[in-house]
Amino acid sequence: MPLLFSEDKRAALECLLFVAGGPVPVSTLAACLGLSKDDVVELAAELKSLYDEEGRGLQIREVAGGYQMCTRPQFANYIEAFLQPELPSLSMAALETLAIIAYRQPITRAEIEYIRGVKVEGVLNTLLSRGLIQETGRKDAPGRPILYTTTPRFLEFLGLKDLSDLPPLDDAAAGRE
Amino acid sequence: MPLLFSEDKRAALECLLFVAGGPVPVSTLAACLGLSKDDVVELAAELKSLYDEEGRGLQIREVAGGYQMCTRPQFANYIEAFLQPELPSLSMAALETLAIIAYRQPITRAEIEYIRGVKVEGVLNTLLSRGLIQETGRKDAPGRPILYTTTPRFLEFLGLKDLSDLPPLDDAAAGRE
Amino acid sequence: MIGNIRLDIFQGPLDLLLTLIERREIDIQSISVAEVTAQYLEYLHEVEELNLDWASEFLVLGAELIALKARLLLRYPQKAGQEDEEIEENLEPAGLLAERLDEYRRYREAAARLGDLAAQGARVYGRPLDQEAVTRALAGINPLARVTPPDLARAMAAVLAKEQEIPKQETRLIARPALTLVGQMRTILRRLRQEEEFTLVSLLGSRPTRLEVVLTLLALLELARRGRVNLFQEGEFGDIIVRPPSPGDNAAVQE
Repeated sequence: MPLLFSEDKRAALECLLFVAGGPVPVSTLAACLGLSKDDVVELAAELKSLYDEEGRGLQIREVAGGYQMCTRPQFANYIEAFLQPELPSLSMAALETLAIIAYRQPITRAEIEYIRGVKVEGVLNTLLSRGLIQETGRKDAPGRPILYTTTPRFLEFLGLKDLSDLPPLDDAAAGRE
Repeated sequence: MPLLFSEDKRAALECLLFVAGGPVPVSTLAACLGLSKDDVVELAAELKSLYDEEGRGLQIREVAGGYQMCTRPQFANYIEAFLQPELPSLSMAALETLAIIAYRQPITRAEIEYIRGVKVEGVLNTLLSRGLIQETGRKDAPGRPILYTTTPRFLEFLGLKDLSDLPPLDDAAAGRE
Repeated sequence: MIGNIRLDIFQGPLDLLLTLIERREIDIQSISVAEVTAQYLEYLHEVEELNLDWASEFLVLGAELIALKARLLLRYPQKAGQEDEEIEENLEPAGLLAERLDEYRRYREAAARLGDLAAQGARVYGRPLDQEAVTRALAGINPLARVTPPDLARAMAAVLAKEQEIPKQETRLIARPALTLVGQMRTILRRLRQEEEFTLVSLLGSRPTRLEVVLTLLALLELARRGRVNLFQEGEFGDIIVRPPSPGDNAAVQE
């Protein structure tokens, strides 16, 4: 197979994704490699297919608006044995609140509380401290309440490319069957 | 080539070296993978040869009783370009302090603070960590305070032959108008 | 009878209500408020220990349901020949409840799907930023990249100029200046009436305290925010220049 780019640039891309510690935007990669964004996308696809060969533990993932080098899920057990298990998984209350913010952002605390029918202050603090949501300005309404949106970390957490990648929200009619 | 171990274990080893962020002792790897140390050594050799194929940016290195996944040296430029924006440029306070040390060296912290009229401890640490100044002995005065001078790197960065190459201060004062 | 009831397995009153409805396989759109209210209240009765802190939200919804039921009971015996429209109007609160429940149900289901994604995501590991690489990269970086020897000389000259303004004395009385944010703002506005432009540095004394610098900067930022001054800087390390707002920037320039 003829290579579209020098192997050098592909290897350099591999290095950048390795040292980065998280998803890297295409624009950053393009600037560092001295390539156009289109070239980076093509190069990343090449690297991805290289990593998709059999017997590999790592993968190149398109996530949170960029590319990330990460492990494949089937080896999680080995990694957990190595790194001590870290954060507990999210409670149902936290997930419900996160879902409302994800689909309705930007949204205020009062609006979330109306939908869930319960106070959500504690849950919001959990989500904020986990870096899954952020405060982004204030709503132009009485009391100027804080507006919440999800973060890039949220996309990474769920393995989503962007917000349009969220599972569709069931509409009322279809859902009842 | 027949595989000596299941590809699974090799991929798991790859995952462990990836997430570790540094060298991992053979004994740790053996414990996490449920293998003997000899098996780990053999498995690591397999992985290493896989990474030594052409066009790869990463390598498996044998270091200090263990293994490490790291980048190949020839891609250092790209990585530097990538990590560079992490560094803030020098503040005005740092530049002024550096100027005082350059023109008045060797000089103590108290003397710098007297001239600038503010505390300079934080700024001194920045300059030290960036390799622009160094501690060179102590002044023969009460408390035996540390003396600071500029480093050879400082001259190198400014493109100066030696300290006598610094612009004379009178000119600069005149140039102020 | 349900027996061994616990409230804490529910995410809130809406979750409980929805669970009761689903258990009976009723369509949300045709909830019989009377039936659901009875069930809901029966459920709350069965709860062994009501922790009021936590149960208050459940009780509020219970009260809403009773109010709803009462309203419907009072108005149901309609006179013959009354318009359907009016009946629908009476049903509206029930319709609102159904809508609210349905919206909640959609997010509850979405939450379950996000939970699945998160569980998958938790099995994928990235890697922290490579500190070793950062250290190596720093070693090759020129921290003085945009600084020239004349910059350094100018910085020194500025320091010396400031230093010469004050006679050096071994001891001196230091009176703590009564600095306030409002005072600094007034000083700046006064200066602005006398001079077309001046620098931030010129606002400070010859050996400003940290407090003075901070208050002056805050005063400038506050005035800039209110559109009373414009701030300029020619380049990196350049003086910060204060000018009056250009005409048309802001109507409320009067003090």
